[in-house]
Order: sequence, then C-alpha cells, then structure tokens
Amino acid sequence: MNFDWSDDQKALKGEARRFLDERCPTTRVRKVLDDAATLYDADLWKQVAELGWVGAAIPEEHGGTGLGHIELCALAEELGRSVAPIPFSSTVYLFAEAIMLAGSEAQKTAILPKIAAGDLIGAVASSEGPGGLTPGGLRCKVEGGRLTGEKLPVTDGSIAHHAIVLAQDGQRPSLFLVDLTGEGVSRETLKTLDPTRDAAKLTFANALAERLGEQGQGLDLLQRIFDRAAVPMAFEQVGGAERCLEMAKDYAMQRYAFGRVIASYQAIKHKLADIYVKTELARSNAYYGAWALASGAAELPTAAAAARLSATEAYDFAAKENLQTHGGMGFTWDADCHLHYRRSRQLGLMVGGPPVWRERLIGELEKRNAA
Amino acid sequence: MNFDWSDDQKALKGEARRFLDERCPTTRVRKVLDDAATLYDADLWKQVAELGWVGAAIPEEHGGTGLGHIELCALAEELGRSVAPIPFSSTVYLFAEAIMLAGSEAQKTAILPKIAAGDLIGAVASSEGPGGLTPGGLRCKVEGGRLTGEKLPVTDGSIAHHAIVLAQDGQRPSLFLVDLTGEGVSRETLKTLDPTRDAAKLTFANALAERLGEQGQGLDLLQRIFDRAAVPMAFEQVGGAERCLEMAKDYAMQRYAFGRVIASYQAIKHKLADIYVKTELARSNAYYGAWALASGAAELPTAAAAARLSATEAYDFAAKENLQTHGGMGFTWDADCHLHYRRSRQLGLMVGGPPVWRERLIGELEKRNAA
Amino acid sequence: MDFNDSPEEAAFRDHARDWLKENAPKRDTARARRSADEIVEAKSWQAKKAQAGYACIPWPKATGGGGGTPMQKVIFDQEEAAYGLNFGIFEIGLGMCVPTVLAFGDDATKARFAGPAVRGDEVWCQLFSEPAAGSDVAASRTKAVLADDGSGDWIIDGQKVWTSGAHYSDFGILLVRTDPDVPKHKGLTMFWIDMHDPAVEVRPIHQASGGSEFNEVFFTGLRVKDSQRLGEVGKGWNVALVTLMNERLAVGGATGINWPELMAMAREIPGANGEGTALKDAGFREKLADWYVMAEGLKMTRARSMTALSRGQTPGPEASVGKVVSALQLQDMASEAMDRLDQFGIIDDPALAPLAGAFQQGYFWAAGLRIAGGTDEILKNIIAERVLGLPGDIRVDRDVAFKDQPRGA
Amino acid sequence: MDFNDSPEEAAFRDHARDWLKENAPKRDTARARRSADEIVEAKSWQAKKAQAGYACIPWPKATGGGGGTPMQKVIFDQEEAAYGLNFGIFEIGLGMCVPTVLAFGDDATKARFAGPAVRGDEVWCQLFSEPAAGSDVAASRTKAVLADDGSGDWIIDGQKVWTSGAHYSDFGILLVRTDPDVPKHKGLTMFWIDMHDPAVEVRPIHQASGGSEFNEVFFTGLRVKDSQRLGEVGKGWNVALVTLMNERLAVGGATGINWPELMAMAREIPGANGEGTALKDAGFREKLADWYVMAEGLKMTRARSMTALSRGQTPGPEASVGKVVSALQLQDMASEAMDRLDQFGIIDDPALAPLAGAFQQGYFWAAGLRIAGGTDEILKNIIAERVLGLPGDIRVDRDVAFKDQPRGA
Repeated sequence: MNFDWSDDQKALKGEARRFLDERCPTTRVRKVLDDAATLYDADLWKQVAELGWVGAAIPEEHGGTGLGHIELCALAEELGRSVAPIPFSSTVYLFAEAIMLAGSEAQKTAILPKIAAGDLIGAVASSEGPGGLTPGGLRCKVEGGRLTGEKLPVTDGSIAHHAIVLAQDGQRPSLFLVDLTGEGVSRETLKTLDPTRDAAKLTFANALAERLGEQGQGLDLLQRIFDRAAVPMAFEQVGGAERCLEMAKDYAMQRYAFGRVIASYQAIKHKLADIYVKTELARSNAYYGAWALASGAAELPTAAAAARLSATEAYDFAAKENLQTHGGMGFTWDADCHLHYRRSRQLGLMVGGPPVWRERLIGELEKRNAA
Repeated sequence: MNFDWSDDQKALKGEARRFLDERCPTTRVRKVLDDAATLYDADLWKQVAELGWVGAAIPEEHGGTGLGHIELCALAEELGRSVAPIPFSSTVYLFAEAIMLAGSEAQKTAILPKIAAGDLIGAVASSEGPGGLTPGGLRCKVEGGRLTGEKLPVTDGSIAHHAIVLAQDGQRPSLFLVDLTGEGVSRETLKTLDPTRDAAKLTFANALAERLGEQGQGLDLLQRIFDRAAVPMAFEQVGGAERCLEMAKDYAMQRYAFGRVIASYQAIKHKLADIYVKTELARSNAYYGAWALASGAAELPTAAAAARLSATEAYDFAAKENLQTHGGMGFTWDADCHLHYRRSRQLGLMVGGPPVWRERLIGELEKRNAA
Repeated sequence: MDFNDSPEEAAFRDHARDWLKENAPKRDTARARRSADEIVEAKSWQAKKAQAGYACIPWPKATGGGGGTPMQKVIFDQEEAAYGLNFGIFEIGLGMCVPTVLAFGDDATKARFAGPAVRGDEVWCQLFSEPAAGSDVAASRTKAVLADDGSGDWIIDGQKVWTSGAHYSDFGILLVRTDPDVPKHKGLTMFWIDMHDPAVEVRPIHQASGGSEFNEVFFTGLRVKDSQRLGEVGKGWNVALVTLMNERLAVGGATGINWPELMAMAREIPGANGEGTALKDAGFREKLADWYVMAEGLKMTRARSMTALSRGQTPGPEASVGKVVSALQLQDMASEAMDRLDQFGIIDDPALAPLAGAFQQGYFWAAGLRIAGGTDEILKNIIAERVLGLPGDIRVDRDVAFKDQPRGA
Repeated sequence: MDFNDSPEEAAFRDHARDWLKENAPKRDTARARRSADEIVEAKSWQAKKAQAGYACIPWPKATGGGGGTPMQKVIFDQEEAAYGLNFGIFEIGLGMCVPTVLAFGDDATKARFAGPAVRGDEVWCQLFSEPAAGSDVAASRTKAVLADDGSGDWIIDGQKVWTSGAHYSDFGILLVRTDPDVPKHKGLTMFWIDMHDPAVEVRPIHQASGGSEFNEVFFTGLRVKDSQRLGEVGKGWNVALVTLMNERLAVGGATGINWPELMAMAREIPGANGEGTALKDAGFREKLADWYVMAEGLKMTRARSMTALSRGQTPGPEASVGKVVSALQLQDMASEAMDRLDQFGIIDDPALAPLAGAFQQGYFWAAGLRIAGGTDEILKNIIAERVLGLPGDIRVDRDVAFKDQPRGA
C-alpha cells in the first residue's frame, strides 16, 4: 500500500510552497483583482514555466520535464492554496492534456514545447450559454475548415494564443484547434465572480480551424479531457480548502468575543471540524483520482467525478464558513476571505458544475454495474 | 389578520392536552407497543369518540359535532404530542373525509354517524408495493362489483370495519367501499417500524365492492383525500416535534457532563434551536393548510403539500436529534425517545413520502404558473 | 383562522389606499439607490406622510407620529409597497435610534428631535459596532473622557464600523467607554452626536462583494455636551439593549432572489442530463420544493406575528426565526442556481447573466446577511437562551475590569 | 501513488492466502450471530490462528502474538474477510482490554493473561460507561473501598452500562472511584476483574431498536485483590485514556447498507413522478452520487491510514473522520430509502421489506452508532481539539472534589 505522496513528491510540494509563499502572496493576487487591465500575473507565469511546472506532465521528447501527473497534482494543490492568478488550469490541465490525448504527432511537436516553455497559453472552449452542454444546443459549426459561432465563458479566452473549440462538424461535433491570433476571431473579456482569473467571450467568423482528434468524436473527447482536468483541479480545490481552514483557525484563535477567543466556542470548533472532515474526504478522493490519472486506469471517469464532487463540496464549504468565521471582518475587501469565496466558485464551475458531474458519476456506475 | 387559534380553539386544545396527559401517558402507548395482540388502545378510542373528537369535522346532520376542520387540527396536534395509539388518522382524516368528499347521500347517512360514534373504524387502501402509486402498477381490480387483489400496507387494516380501496375499474381506477368483515377478505397484520400503530396486508378474493365517487376518478379522488388528510397529519407531526423538543430540553437541563448541564454546550443549544426553527416553520405551514382546508380554498393542494413536507422534515429531525441529545439513555427501550423515532416515520410515510409530495407541489406550482 | 382584516383594519386600509392613490409620487426605481436625488425624494415623501399621520403611525401624536397601532403600520406598509416607495434611509433612525432618544433623552432633547425625524428632515444612524467588538458589542473601546476644562463636556476618540447611512445621516447615537476600570458592561455610556461635526470622519467600507453600502466612522477629539448623554454614565449597555432589541426585528428576511425567479430560470436552462429543462430535472425540482416550503413557512410565520399585532399583543418568539433561515437559504439557492447554470454560472455581468446576475450578487449578499445584525451563531444562541431558556455560554468576562480583559490584535 | 503491496507485503499476503485456503473453516453465516455455537466456532478459529502466528500479528511472540507488523495484520484481515470469518467477540478484548493489561499489569499478570487471550480461550470486556457517565467517563461513580479486614482487598459496588459481550466474557477491566474527595480525574483506579464472580451480575439492555446487543453490569460487594489493580491508585484515568485511544479506532465505520445495495433497490422501485425507476429519478441519483463520493472518500482515507502503517508510521489524524461521517450518512441513507419506498417503507418484516429490512434496521442502528464510542458532538470536539489544536471547552469540574460536583438525578 503506497497511497500517499512519496518523499520526492513531498519535497517537490515543499519547494513549491516556499516558492509560492514568496512569489505569490495575496498582495500579488490582488493586483490582478484590482486592475481590470491585468488579466493574469505574467511574471509568475514565466517563473513557473521556468521551474518546469507548466511542462510537468509533458514528456521530455516534447519539451516537458516528464515528471508525471502525480507531481502535477502536487503542484496543483500548492497553486490552489495560493489562489495563483495564472492560466495554469486552462493551459496545463485542459489544453495540453487535449493535445496529448487527441493531437497528431505534428500537432504535438508544434505545440507542446511552446506550452512547456510558457510561450503558449491555451484554452478549451465548449460552453455557449447557460446550463450543461447538449449536442442539440451546440451552435458553433465548422464548414470547409472555417469556424463560425460564439463561445462563452472561455477561461483565459482573452489571453490565450490557441483554443480548442467544440463545434458541429457534419453529423456530430468534433474538436478543433484554432489560432486565436488569426483572422476571424474577436474576443471580449467577461465580468465574472472571480476577476483573478480571466474569462472571455470568443466570436468566430470564418476562422481557420484544424480538426483535433477523430471526426465526430468531439463530445467523447471533451469528456475525457474534462475527466483528466478534473483531477488536478480537485487538488487545487483541496489546497484552497486547506488554506481556508488555516485562515479560519488563525483568526478564531486571536479574535476575542465575550472575553475569550472565538475558537473556544463549540459553534466555531465544530464548524472547523466540519471543514476538516470535508477537506480530508476530498483529499482522499483526489488521491484516488491522481492514481487513476497517472496509471491510466479504467476507473478514471468515476474516480475523476468523485474527486471533483468531493473537492467542490469541500472548497465551497470551506470558503463560505471561513468568511463566516471572520464575521464582519471577513466581509471586507481587505480580508482575503473573498479571494477564496470567488475562486471556489470559479474552480467549481470551470469544467462543469456538480449536477452534470453527479449525473456522469451515476451513469458510469450504471454502466459498470451492467457490464 | 387572524392567523392563529381563536380563544375557543385554544381552550379546546387545552382541554385536549389535559385529557391526553391523564389518559394517554406513554405507559399506555407502550401497552400497544409491547403486546403484539393489542393493535390499538380501544378504551382511549371509545373515550375520544365520546368527547366528540372523532366526529369533530362531521356535520351534525350526520351525527358529528360539526366543530370544523380547524378544531380537528387543534385536536390532531395534541394527539400527535401524546403519540396516541388509536386509529384516528385512518378513520377520521382519511376514511371519513373520503366519505364526505365522494360518498353518495346514502353512503354518508349509513356510515358517518357510526364513525362519529366511534363504532366504525375505517381505512384507506392504496399501496400495493414499494414506491409511489402509479396507474400502471395497480393490480387490484373490480369486475362485476367484486374486488380481487392485495393491498399493503394498510394503516389500521387489521382493525378496520370498512376500507376504501383503489382498484382498476375498466379503463381507469375508481375508489370502492368494502366491508372488511364480509366474505372474500383476509387480513394479515404486518411488522412495521411503528408497532404502536396497526398496519395490515389485505387480500381480496371476489369481495363485494361498492363504488365510491365517479367511475374512473379514483386517482384524482385519492389525491384530494390525501391533500385533506395531510393537513391534520401535519398537526400531529408538529405536536410530536414540539414534544421531542421539550423532552430534549428537559433532559439536557438535568444531564451533567464535565461538571455542567449539557444544555450549556453550544452543540446542544444550537441543535435545539434548529429543532425549534424547523418546528415553527412547520407550524406556520400547517396553519396555512388548516386555513385552506377549512375555507375550501383553491390553494389546498400546494398548502397541503407544504404543510406535509415541512412537518415531516420537522418531526423526523426532532425525533432523531431528541434521541441523540439523550445519548446512550435515548437508545434504551425504557426511554420514550424511540416512540417518536418510530411515529415520525409512520406519519411521514402513511399518505406517501416526501419525494411524491415534492413532485406534487412543484407540479401544482407549474400549473398555477402556466394558468 | 383567516387572513382577513378586522372591520377597523379594513377601514384603515381603505383610507390608506385612497390616500396613497392620491398622493404617492411616481418613482423611477431603475435609478441608483440612495443617490442624492433619491434622498431628496425620500425626504419629501416622508414629509408628506408625516403631514397625513402616516409616518411613525404607532407613535404618539405629540411626537409627530400617527397615534395609531402597530397593525396599522403593517397595513400601511403593505399598501405602500405596491408603489415601490419603501425608502430605506429612515429605517434605522426611526426604528432604532430615535426610539432610544425618546426613551432616554430629557424633555428638551425629545422635543428637539422627534418632529424633524418623523418628518424626514433629519436622518439618524447607529454607532455601536467596532472592529474588535462585533457580536460582542459591549467590548466597545471608543472612549469618552471628561474634558479637563471643567466644562462637563466629553472628548471622544475611537472608531466605529459597519455604520449604515453614516454618509447621509445628520445625527447618530454612539456607544462609548467612559470607565475602563470596571467590568465591560458597566463602563459604557450612550450619547447622541452631530454627524456634521468636523471631528467625525466617515469613510465607506470596501466590501468583499466590491460594493460599499456601509461605513467606518472615526472620532478624533470629538467634543460633546453632557446634555447629549442618553441615560446615566456607566449605564450605556442598558440603553444599547433597548436599541438592539429593535434591531433584530428590523433586519428582516433575505432579499434578492425568490423562488418564482428560480423557477423562471429553471424553465430556461437545460437539465443536467442534457434533456429537457432544469425545471424538469427531478434533482432541482426537489430543491425548489424544499425552498418553497421554507419561504412559505417564513411568510406564514410573519402572518402569525402580524396576528399578534392585530390582536394588540407582542409577537411571540417565532419572529426570531427569520434571518437565521433566510440568509443561509439565500446562499444555498444562489450557489445551486450557479451550479445549474454550469460553466455559464461564473458570469456576473448583469447584461449576460440570468436575472441580471441576481444569483451571483445573492451569493455575496447572503454571505453578508449571515453576519449582519447578529451572525447565524449568535442568533442560534439567542433562540436557545431567550426562547428556549437554555443556559448562557460560560462567561469569563463578567467580573474583570475592561482594561484587564484578554483581547486580540 | 498506488495500491500495490511492497515485495515483503506481497510475500506475506501469499502465505496468508495459502494458509487460509488450507485452514479456514466453512461457516454458515446465516446462523444467528453470537449464539453459543458461534462462540465455540470463533474460539476454535482463534486458536488455530494463534498456533500459526496469525492471531494478534503485531504483538511480540513472547505474548503469543505473531511478532509481525500492523500492516501484516491489515493484510491478513483483508484476506480473512473473504471467508466471512471476522468474528467480533475478541475485538474489544484484544483491541482494548488486554493491551491495557499488558501496559499496566505486573509481570505475573501479563504472563497469566496474554496467552489465553491470544488463543481465544478467554474473552475480555471493557467496563467504563455508567448511566451518569457516558461522554464524560471520568464521572464514574462505581466505588471501590479498601476492605476493613486489613487484607488490602478492595470492595466494589456500583453499575456499569453499555458493556458489549459482558455475557460471554471471562474477564473485564473496570474503572472505579477510589477517592471522592479529590477532583474527578484524580480519584479513579483501574482493576481487572473476574466476570464469573457471583458478585457480578450481567443484565441485557433492551435497546430502542428492540434488540439486546449490550449489557448492564452490577457489582454488589465484589471483592478484588490489590494485585488486580492496573496502574497506581488514583491514576485510573491515565490508564483509561490508553484504553480509549484504541476504542476510537476500533469502532470503525458504519455497516448495514452500502451504496450498491441502495442502487439495487433504486432499480426496483418506481420513481417519484410515477415514471421509470427511482434509479432514473434525478433527485435520488444526486443523493446516490453524494453518498458514493462520501463512501469512497472514507475508503480512500482508510487506504491513506494503511499506507502510514505500511511505511511503519502511525496513521495521521485523517483516521478520526470515519464514524462522524458514516453514522449520520447511514441515518440519512436509511431515511431517504424509506422515503423512496413510500408507504411501503414502514414495513420492516425481513420477509417483505427490500434488502430484508436493511433500511429500517439501519435507521435504528445509525441512531445507536451516532452515540456509541463517542457521540457526534464529542467526536467533533476531539477533531477540533486534538487534530486542529483549538482550545478545550471551558471546564468547571477540574478543581472540585468529585463528591461536591453538581450532577443530575
């Protein structure tokens, strides 16, 4: 039984934490939050690329460090903890994974090294409106290699160089790779609940689009990409939840009410115990997801769904109750509580909300049961 | 604004409480619980009939006291509080209401005076198996005035003289009145979670059946009967929940742990506050149900559903957390906690569980919204 | 059991309805809340109501009030609501501050302030909370010392926080510490102050939500007359309790989203399994049902409280359940609605988000509502102690001089 | 990160598997639990394991144990589980009581008891809880006084409660009060006792569920030798803490229903809207998903604890989350399943109810599980204090003589 970080992985996490504590304090996160013109922390992005984090799961032959997905998850936990305002999830968990999963050798060779170097920000564009994706609801389409339609929200859509876009392709949807700097692409930055992360509306008018993966396999591929992304995202959420618990504890230990610290009241003690319990369950589910992702196990769909649901529940709860524990102070802009209150929702919705993941989980379990 | 008991109704409730405190202490409830051969408290049943409770909502011309439904609800709250082991809900809320709602003048004249006098116990038999009622799942049928099939569970089915039975009747189901003492009827008492209330399996083999209400209107009529019954049942549940809160409070005020009463710990204080909040919301919803029932308002379906859902939630929660507050003591047979733990489930399932009532509520709201 | 007016109530309602039809101004509700124009409009409407006896209906006529009943106020409020005229700027002053002045001020003070407040000429705010005294208001540190010139005046220094309306208020009631050497509840005193004094500085608070509906208020050598004192020196806590008793009732229920809006949204977005709409999605239907039941329960609970008023009684303890239920419910509803919107749920641009971003705003508003006017935890303590009669939490601060109490940073 | 055995673990697993294949008896699991036959069968199997070194695997060989590692015990347990041979009657004795005897007994005592316990010849029970000392075990009132004959023997009178297996146990460890004049934690002493002594009376407790899995135990002038004392006089609380530390780990997760069973049931009953099955009912699907996630989370948390064992470390604090999650989850699942069964849900006759009444039984079992071995509330306190390092609740009983402490009826 070896269901925990190895010593090397622990050392990597420790280094990452030290680096982020120094280079990504919340004062830096707030620069992106406060300045509408700053869509991400470009310096930090450059630095983490140099450290090899962006290419952690990209094989060495394609310019990555080839560390692997477990190591990527270890880094993700630390990035989540620090509410890092960089396009990591979009570029690394989604875009790079999509290229590795479905790209041709030529596409891999052309794109992956740039990603690993931090020179290419990528996005995956699937949503076109409120509610879960449905094949019938998809209006973007590609005809004759040209893409037309609108996508929103697209995480990091304002700053990405390339996007992978789900679009109608004859009978059934396919995925397409689109150069967002090319002609026929316009972008509009969106107002969202979490301004520390970019989101955009992308409008395509006969933009050049190159098919990624097999024709007509778009929905299936997208689901597999989401499964893969859900795992490191769950680690980001666990990292965020753990940070909320620490913040709540630290505040409760020094805030006095009625002559004693509020941490001595059962209402607060049990609240923090509840956060702890949810966070540890989420961590355990995330570990299983990491194992399934790294080992290529057939259980990935259920493991990813469980990791995502558990982590979303934990981070949402931790962010809410951390703010609540801080009382009036927590409701000020100056307190960092709202950074997590925002990010927890951003991470919890980015590859789809809990309802669609619950449905996916039970659907997969039904299949397994029937087999 | 007059949304509360009147002085007369308060006086009636007060009398009922004094009577039940004396005549229906839990030692009497336990006689029915402990003795498998005693299916209800026949003496108490006789007494409440003599007091006019059984006929409270039956018009004087049919032998009732004609007090009305609000007064019936006031009595229900007290009966629920005392966990009374008598066939009140089956006979009064369901069976008598069904006769009043759908019976012919002849049926009313024949049956209602006997009910009011306490001489006739009635049951309504709809369920045939696990899960909600479905027209397709209904196997009982009447042909040529003869009923065949099985019903279970039927509350008070072992002790009832008559039952109203939902059965196929040509194209669509109807309700039928059946004399359970007649030929072709056999009964088997069922083991249930709440042995203080009777439940039976009824088997019909060409039993005489007299149609009640219009042909083919069985499901609609049954729903209207359930709507009417749900309101006084909600009052029973509110009464039970309030009693649980009192028990929990009394125990917590005299039980010491770590040198002080457990009522001084926030975990217990907030638990009891939660019970209080749910119970008061349930009471308010029940009042609205009572108004709709008594005034014949078109809002009855939604008011009844809200009253039922709110009261089921409150009583289930109160019964669980009352037992929990009692700790190990609460898990003994001698403590009365389990009487409520059982009854809360009996009342919460008897005219259908929360899922079907939620569905009914939203369905009605959709209709209203569309109109 | 019914919802009908008594004959007297019905007659009052008819009169109120006629008067409103005649006198209610047309209001452009799209205009920004509490802008300068809004305040002018609110004051003018208040003056009109005062003249007709519809302002402060239950207050004695001598104060400028209507000399009516609490139930008449409820009825007028119901009728007024239809015109979108429920201006919030007088709520705290007329609901909490001025009643405190009337209860504890001397005759000259009462005569000076009651009329202008009722007519809306002067707006009041309440200055109790401090950065280190939130749930525990009695831990206030803002201090008042007697001026050393023998004038009997007091000099006030310190800071209050979460003050609604401080920037448009003319006066305020202020809780200060006059004696740090006695236990904390015993060293407090209440004053009324002039908010236009240059020694008073109002700064808006930048909230977590990005908005700024509340203020910090700083006092630097603010000099007040001893005649501005409300109640005795050292008895400020008793005065504050009278004010706070009204606050819990005034904060009221959640606003922002109601279940019909949720139902409307659910009709417009696809279900989680990709078929039909979310309204046909049994998972969401069950949640909608539970929220409806809770919202109806709160509505009917208010009807019970009004019944008590209508019968000339004080509303029972059931009135205390409102905010503790509705604030958390709003947070849950907002979160669940965003979940159902899926990826799109993160967008809070009013031009794009369903219901103009009500869910995203509600998610923040709820976080504040769970804290304002008593946190969830404090309200449950209040229900447990005042309604159910359970013991208070163990107090370690009762007998310790305030200056010797442990405190945070 | 993987679930693989290390080479040593794999070798041990192979040996265990081979040995079990050779030696495991066939068991008729339908037979009543803990009947007389069952106890005979359990003892015989325990003896066989002891002989092969598979009983008490991590204990030193000198005690009769296997001289192995905690991880080897986990592996053996996993393999043994496949044979349905996890007899529960030794759990408390070997998990809690005998380790306490080994930690605090003198050499003669240890030599006397270790071997027979490991071989299953003698069964032990734990006598701590009392009617007025549940969560607060240190409030025990059962008293021991020195015999007045100068023998040094102790005379014990009082009552214990919730004792598992008292009726088939040979020995027990008993916490008693030897000095009521000092604060409560300081006046306790621990003894081992002979359960067959006529001064010990065992009565089954009639539980709320109707069953009787626990006992009350009464002591009337029970005489014990001073050599039966475990630890010093007045240090019984320290001894008890060692025992209790093991209890929290031993109680483990909920049993009775798992989500595949729920899923199977859901496949068989109609949906709430009268169409399809409950499994196709999105409302129930969402709940199933949440329960699955929670159950998987617990399973994977156990894998983390086992990893610590496998690496020769002590499991981390995550091991404490088990029961506080699973007991309440079981109660919710049971209740929700009954709800979905609709009217039929009230039937608990195993011949009629789905899954032989597992939901109805689970509803009661969960109520007990939320209390046994630490209530939900106590466990959250433990997580808050021991794991998160938050302050303990304010204690008013630390410095008061036990006899002067306030207490209930």
